[in-house]
Amino acid sequence: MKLIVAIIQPDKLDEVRQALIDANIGRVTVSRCTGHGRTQDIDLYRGQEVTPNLVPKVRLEIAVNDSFVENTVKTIVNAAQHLDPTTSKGERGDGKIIVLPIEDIIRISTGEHGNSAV
Amino acid sequence: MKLIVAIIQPDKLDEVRQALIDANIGRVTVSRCTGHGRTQDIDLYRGQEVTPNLVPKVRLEIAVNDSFVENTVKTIVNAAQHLDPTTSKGERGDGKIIVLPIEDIIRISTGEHGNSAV
Amino acid sequence: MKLIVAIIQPDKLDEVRQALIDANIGRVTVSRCTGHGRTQDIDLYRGQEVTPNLVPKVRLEIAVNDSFVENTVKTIVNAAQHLDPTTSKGERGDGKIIVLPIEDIIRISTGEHGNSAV
Amino acid sequence: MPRLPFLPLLFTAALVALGLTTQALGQQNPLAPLAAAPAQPAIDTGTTAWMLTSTTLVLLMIPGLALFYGGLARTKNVLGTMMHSFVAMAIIGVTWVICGFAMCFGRTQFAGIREGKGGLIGWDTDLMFLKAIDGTVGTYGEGIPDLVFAMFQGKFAIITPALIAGAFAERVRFRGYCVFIFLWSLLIYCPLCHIIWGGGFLTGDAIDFAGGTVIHISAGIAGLVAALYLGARRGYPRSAMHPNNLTMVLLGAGLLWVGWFGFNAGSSVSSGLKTAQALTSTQAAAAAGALSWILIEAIIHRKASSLGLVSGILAGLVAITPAAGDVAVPGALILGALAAPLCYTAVILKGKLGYDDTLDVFGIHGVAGIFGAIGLTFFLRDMPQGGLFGEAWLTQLWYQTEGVLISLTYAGVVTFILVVLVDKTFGLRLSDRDQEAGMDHTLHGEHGYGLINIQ
Amino acid sequence: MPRLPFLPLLFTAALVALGLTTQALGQQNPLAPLAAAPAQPAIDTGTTAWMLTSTTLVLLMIPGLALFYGGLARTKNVLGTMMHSFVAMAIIGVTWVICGFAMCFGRTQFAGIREGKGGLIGWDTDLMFLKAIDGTVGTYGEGIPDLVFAMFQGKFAIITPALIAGAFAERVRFRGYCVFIFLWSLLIYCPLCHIIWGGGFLTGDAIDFAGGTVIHISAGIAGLVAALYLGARRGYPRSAMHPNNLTMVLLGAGLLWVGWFGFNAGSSVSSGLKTAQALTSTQAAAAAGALSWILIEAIIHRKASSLGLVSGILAGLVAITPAAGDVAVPGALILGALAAPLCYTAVILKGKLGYDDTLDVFGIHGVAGIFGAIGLTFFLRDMPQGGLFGEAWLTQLWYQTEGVLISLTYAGVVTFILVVLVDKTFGLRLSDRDQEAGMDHTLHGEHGYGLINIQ
Amino acid sequence: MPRLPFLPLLFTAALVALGLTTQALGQQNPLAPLAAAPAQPAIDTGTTAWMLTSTTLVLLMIPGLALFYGGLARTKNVLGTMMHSFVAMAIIGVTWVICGFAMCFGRTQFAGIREGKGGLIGWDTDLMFLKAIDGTVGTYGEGIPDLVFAMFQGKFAIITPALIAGAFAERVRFRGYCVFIFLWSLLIYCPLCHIIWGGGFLTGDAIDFAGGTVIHISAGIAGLVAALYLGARRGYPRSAMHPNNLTMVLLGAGLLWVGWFGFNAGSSVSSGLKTAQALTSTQAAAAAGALSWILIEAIIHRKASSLGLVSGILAGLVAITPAAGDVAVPGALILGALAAPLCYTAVILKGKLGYDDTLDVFGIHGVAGIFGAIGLTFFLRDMPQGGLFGEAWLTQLWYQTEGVLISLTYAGVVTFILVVLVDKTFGLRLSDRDQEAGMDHTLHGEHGYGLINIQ
Ligand SMILES: Nc1ncnc2c1ncn2[C@@H]1O[C@H](COP(=O)(O)OP(=O)(O)O)[C@@H](O)[C@H]1O
Ligand SMILES: Nc1ncnc2c1ncn2[C@@H]1O[C@H](COP(=O)(O)OP(=O)(O)O)[C@@H](O)[C@H]1O
Ligand SMILES: Nc1ncnc2c1ncn2[C@@H]1O[C@H](COP(=O)(O)OP(=O)(O)O)[C@@H](O)[C@H]1O
Repeated sequence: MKLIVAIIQPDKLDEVRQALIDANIGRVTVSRCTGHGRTQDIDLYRGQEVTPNLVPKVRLEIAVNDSFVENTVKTIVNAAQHLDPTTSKGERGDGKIIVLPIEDIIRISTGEHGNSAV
Repeated sequence: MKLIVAIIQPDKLDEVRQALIDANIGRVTVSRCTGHGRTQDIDLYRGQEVTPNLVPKVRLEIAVNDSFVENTVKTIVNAAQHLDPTTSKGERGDGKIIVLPIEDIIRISTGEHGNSAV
Repeated sequence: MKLIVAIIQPDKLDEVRQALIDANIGRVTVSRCTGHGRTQDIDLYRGQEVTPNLVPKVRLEIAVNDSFVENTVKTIVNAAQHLDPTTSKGERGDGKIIVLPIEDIIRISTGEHGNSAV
Repeated sequence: MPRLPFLPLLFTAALVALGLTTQALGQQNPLAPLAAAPAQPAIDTGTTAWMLTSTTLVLLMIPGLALFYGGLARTKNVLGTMMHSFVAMAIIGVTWVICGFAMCFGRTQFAGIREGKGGLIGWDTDLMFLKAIDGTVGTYGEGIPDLVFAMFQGKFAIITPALIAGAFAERVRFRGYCVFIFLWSLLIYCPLCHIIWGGGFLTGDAIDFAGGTVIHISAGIAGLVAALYLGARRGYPRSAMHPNNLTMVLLGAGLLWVGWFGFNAGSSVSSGLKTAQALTSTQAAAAAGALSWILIEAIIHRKASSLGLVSGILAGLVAITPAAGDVAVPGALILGALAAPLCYTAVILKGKLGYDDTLDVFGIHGVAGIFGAIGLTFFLRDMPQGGLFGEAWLTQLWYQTEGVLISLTYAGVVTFILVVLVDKTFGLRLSDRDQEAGMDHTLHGEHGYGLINIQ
Repeated sequence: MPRLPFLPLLFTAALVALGLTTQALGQQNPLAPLAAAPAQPAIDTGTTAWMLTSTTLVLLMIPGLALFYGGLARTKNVLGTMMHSFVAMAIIGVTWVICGFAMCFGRTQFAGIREGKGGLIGWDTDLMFLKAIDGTVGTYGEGIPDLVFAMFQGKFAIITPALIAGAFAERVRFRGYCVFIFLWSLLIYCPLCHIIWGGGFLTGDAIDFAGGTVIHISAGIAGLVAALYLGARRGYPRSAMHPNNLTMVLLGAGLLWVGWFGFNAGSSVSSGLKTAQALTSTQAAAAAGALSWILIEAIIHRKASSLGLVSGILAGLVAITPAAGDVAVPGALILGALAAPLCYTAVILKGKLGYDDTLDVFGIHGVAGIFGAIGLTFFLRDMPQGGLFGEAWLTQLWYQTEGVLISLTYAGVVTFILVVLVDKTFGLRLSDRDQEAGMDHTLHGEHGYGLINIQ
Repeated sequence: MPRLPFLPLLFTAALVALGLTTQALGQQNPLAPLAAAPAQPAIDTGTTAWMLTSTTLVLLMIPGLALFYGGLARTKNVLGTMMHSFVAMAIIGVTWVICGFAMCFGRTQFAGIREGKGGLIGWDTDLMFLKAIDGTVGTYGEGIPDLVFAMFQGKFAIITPALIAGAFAERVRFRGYCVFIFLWSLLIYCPLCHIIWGGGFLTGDAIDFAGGTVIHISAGIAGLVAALYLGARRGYPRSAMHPNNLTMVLLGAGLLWVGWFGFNAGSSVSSGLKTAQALTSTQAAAAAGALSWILIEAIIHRKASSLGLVSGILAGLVAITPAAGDVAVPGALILGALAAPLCYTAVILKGKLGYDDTLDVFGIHGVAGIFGAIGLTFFLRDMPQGGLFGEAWLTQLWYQTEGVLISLTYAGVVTFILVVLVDKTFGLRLSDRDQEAGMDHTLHGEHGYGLINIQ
């Protein structure tokens, strides 16, 4: 089992979740975070342009069985890109996906664990 | 050493923390998150019932030495269940526990690392 | 590749980020959390002193290539300590650093993965 | 920003130029001398004091509305939504003194649609910049300086377009919105205001104590039309959209209630019995509306929501607005108590019909406004000769209905034209991508709550 | 929800029916003609203006109180706590016009407990729905329409039960609470109000300028009793419970201070010297209270908390309430400055005694109220014949004490009965599990701050 | 806390003692009898009503300012910043009634700097504790109790030091700040107020309708000086510092606008034509300021920020303050419209110069205040004999400039001395480490938003 941690742009949250549901990956945990990468996001402050040190992002955690990993990652990548038609690539700041190994998962309601609990 | 990540219902936070302390696992990191599983939690909006896509949850992170893992997990499961007397099970939405392997831990104050730093 | 999770005192965030940037580790994800360790932080409530059960902390996540791990950890430790001149140590509550193994990283914008995506 | 440094220099120039012009204009102001002249009617300091207070209270409704709407929007749109109310203060605040007042309360134009009745719009070049009334007293209300009346009315002109904004919240471009309310105020509000209050052809017939027809119905229908034309928000209704801050909504509702006292009681343009009666019925209707809404929710859902309570308050307040000074306590209680379920139904229906009147401007202001305007006839303090169902009464009922219909059709049609126009020219609907990113960031370059991020 | 679609149909029916009844009732209204009649006393527009303003200002205290209490609750209870204030507007707002006013200011009943003195409660069927005073002037205050007085007093009736809510915040069921304040207002507030202000047997004896005895003491003791009966919140005092939003608390305190000007200065039912004196002492006492509280904190903790500052403001305001018009600046400063340490001690003691008066309703309103009611005798502007410790003075001191004691015992006992009654029948205490989940979600199906979640 | 339990005991003692003293003092109060005497001028209930209302409205500006400043600070400093406004209510609220009023409006001292003109400061021992005016009427304004005037003026005295706080927000120690505003108010505000309004040597010459010179310019320059002396916040300008809650800022601005009506219109100390004119120009200037600011932003950044809008409102309001009653609508529009770009430039310049006037107190209040005080001469309703550029006009222009210069230099110099003094003795600048940790926690032992943590 793997834990897939994806950091994406807030405005893509809905799309990504929809895409995951369509790929029937229903369960996910979401949290706010602020990140620093190459993203630029300029704010106004009394007529001055301010570049915040940290930019709001959204963090998804999805625990999946190994067989699902590739598919999940692909789904997220596709949904989370702000596709730029010219270069068929996304934008800076679109985010990262980190895959971590899981040793065990337990479903609290039933106490069962392992793959079946994912 | 393992990192135990538990996603539980917000209303169980106090109980779980109490239980952990009783099992003298004092150190823990808590954060808000919103999750999607099988939970149902209906809101009212001007007389209409609304089912939010994401439900507020609380996320616990506990780094423990291997010997503690089992005990910690059991403690959380017991404390976090909304026990349903008929079936001695919890409810949907009670949450998940994910166990991750840790390579090293460092205590910032002293710089020491490894088991002693947990 | 490793995922370095650091829990630090909020007032040290700026310093730590500066230190990381100087050690050219630019990319980082930050989120709020509240923690419980040995920290003490007393509040006033209508003339009574109250000790909150959980203390606000900040959580940093940094994915780095193996070669960077040691350096990153050292940087954080140095920057995050509330150095006490007498004992050249930090204070309680200065926080923890947890190092997790990463299986893979994907950069969403390009889809590339592995070390180059960090 | 190269142009900035020069600004200071431009100033002295500007000042002198403008100073001279204003003075020049001032000269030929025919009424100016009056300002000093003692000839004019005496001032009633008491009435003036209450009208000044009312003006201030109605101004308080703007931030109130901003909080009410802002709190119901999603986090990423909270500022954009509040801006809709605040910018109305800026835009209409300026147009009103320049020409708005003249168009509402100037000499009536195009009279004679009906014999012995006024026309469609007012005008008086001297009233531009409120020049003619700068020093006069008692023209629009006994014993008060005319400027006070102008300012009091100005607040109404400001809040009306701001009300509309709720209908297409979270999906409108700021620039387009500004142009829209600017035109809407001149082309719709001013004529309606003149027709019903300012000496137009319905003045004196239709009872509209504090603006049910002029304000709430017109805003309600305008909102509905705009919402239908612009279509739903991205993701509506599939993904649930949560109010970002209900405490803000409650506070907003509180300020609205407070301000409404100025709104209704002030509309008596006096400080006496009528004022007291208006304030009393306002209080009674609001309370009754709130109570009946939460009772309905309690019956249907076994829960009473805070949003429900404040929606009930609003329904009650809107329903009593046209009736405030003319119905006694029982009537006020009934109007308020019945307005709530009516609006409640309207909101549910909206859900079923599936169009996206984001904050239920029509569902609440439109519906309650219509209900109040017509329902008031049943509870008039001074029943027309012949009582209920008497002839005079039926005429009154017709007048009311007429007022409602005119306001609905006129505001509806012209709004539609405006919306299309503005959307085609300046662009009104916000692109899906910008909707995703949120108005605050894309349109205003800000974030409402720095506090939820780390810095 | 099948019943909903039918609603509209029911309306016309309802309207007609109700319209007819109201009109019918209207007929036999003996005083109605007066409304028109010129016979009645002239209106003083100035006084009326100020009383209208005061009424509005006191209304502003309700959202103010909602913010104050709401901000001190925990995040999961913020709406539920605010609802306690808002729903009071709805419930008492309705009952007051129906019968509350009649019970407070109607002809006194059961007179003769004391020779030459009034009775226990007022009543006048004509005053139901404020019918008898719909058009009258000057009965309750010189030169003002009686309705204004009724509305001004109504706000007091609304805020008093809302104050109690703070004592058992975060652990009370909404339904039970609604029933409770409904009964409390009729069975406790109305009699007390009548006894001390409305012509009852203490009227004219005990000095209670703006409601120290009637409002703050009764609310304080009621809160204490209820808190003791319901017991502490789950987890109290073990787990620390943080105010969810202190900025809200500060704003609330600000609005309360502002509203209090209407509350105290308005109680002079005039717009003149007494009014000015009341406003002045209010201002002075509030400032003194705030200052002395933060000084104490500074001395003891080397820190001055914002909650401390606003608690001091409140303590000062409550203490001056019964005295407002009757003490000069020095007295006001002293009362305010001494009220703070007194309340401070009370709050600390509560902590030691370990009962859970959640937001210190007794600790602040009760204690400061009692202190003010009795302490004012030392600073009266017009000292009774014989000065301090003179005979007349002692009588006055006794009157004050008597008022306090009566209010304490009557409100205390009846409240206890009510709480038990309501708890047994409708249920007042919130189950532990629901407390864990939070009132907002379980009772109102809402969440205060959508913003802290992602959507 | 051992000393606490004893408090109650001390009370009775304290009360008796104090009671006796106050009474004793009361005896020798020469004017006290007047209180009763009918001899004195009649009260105009209307004017009194409006002045009472204005007083209340200006009080509302304090929470308004607290929200405005507080929302712009960072999350960790939100309470500390709000406290700066609230504690001013406490401190100046007390000092004002004790001696502040006497120093501003007492008999003028050190007269004769200019023949036939007043002096530098006022004094009247009888005015301490407002004793002499406790019962008098009409001394400071026709038909109003003198206490009302004293309270109205008191609010100005409270808000002025609170304004300064914005300049060194987020880096000042609470204790030092309290001492600073206490001294500032006595040593700077009182003299200036007396000189320009209270009978001092500029009274009658310089036009300062509602306090451009006395309040905004003095606060602006004081802020600048303090900011320069204290230096920038830690990390400024390197790390971006985000407003923690812009919705709070918008609400604050709304309340400020509302309160400003009392501020300006109240300054006419009447309820008539001047009042109406002042209110009108206030409304017009605020709207114009807001509009012109967002237009500039729209031109330069293709975006209009909400902070920009409210900054424009403020700029407009400040600019019109000295002119309110004396310029007509066109003048008001122009002053407001030009004030915005001027402040805009000032803010940009600050950025370039790199000093840290945290919330642009000088950039907005200082600059707009100066502009208004001088610019008003171009738009006077009653142009001095000879019109624009006439001799009389030039004298007036000189009077204005003189007022500005005196206020700038006097406030600037004395503030500098004060800041140094306080910083050396009590400590004014907050240590870097405490700045990192945040004022709320280190100075007040609190956190603004419990809601963003779990508990
Ligand atoms: N190495 C990393 N460690 C932690 N977080 C990262 C890392 N790289 C990227 N992120 C997160 O992803 C977000 C988007 O990063 P982005 O700018 O798209 O990365 P890149 O510049 O590699 O494309 C960043 O704001 C940050 O929160
Ligand atoms: N596979 C998963 N990956 C990430 N988060 C999960 C996963 N499964 C459950 N969760 C988190 O746990 C919360 C409770 O889930 P729950 O509905 O109890 O899971 P289940 O339906 O498996 O019992 C969810 O809201 C979600 O936040
Ligand atoms: N074993 C752990 N598991 C999870 N979080 C921890 C652990 N140890 C420390 N933390 C986090 O680090 C923060 C600071 O801890 P600290 O008191 O400095 O730890 P220590 O007492 O080991 O020095 C705590 O508030 C908590 O959030």
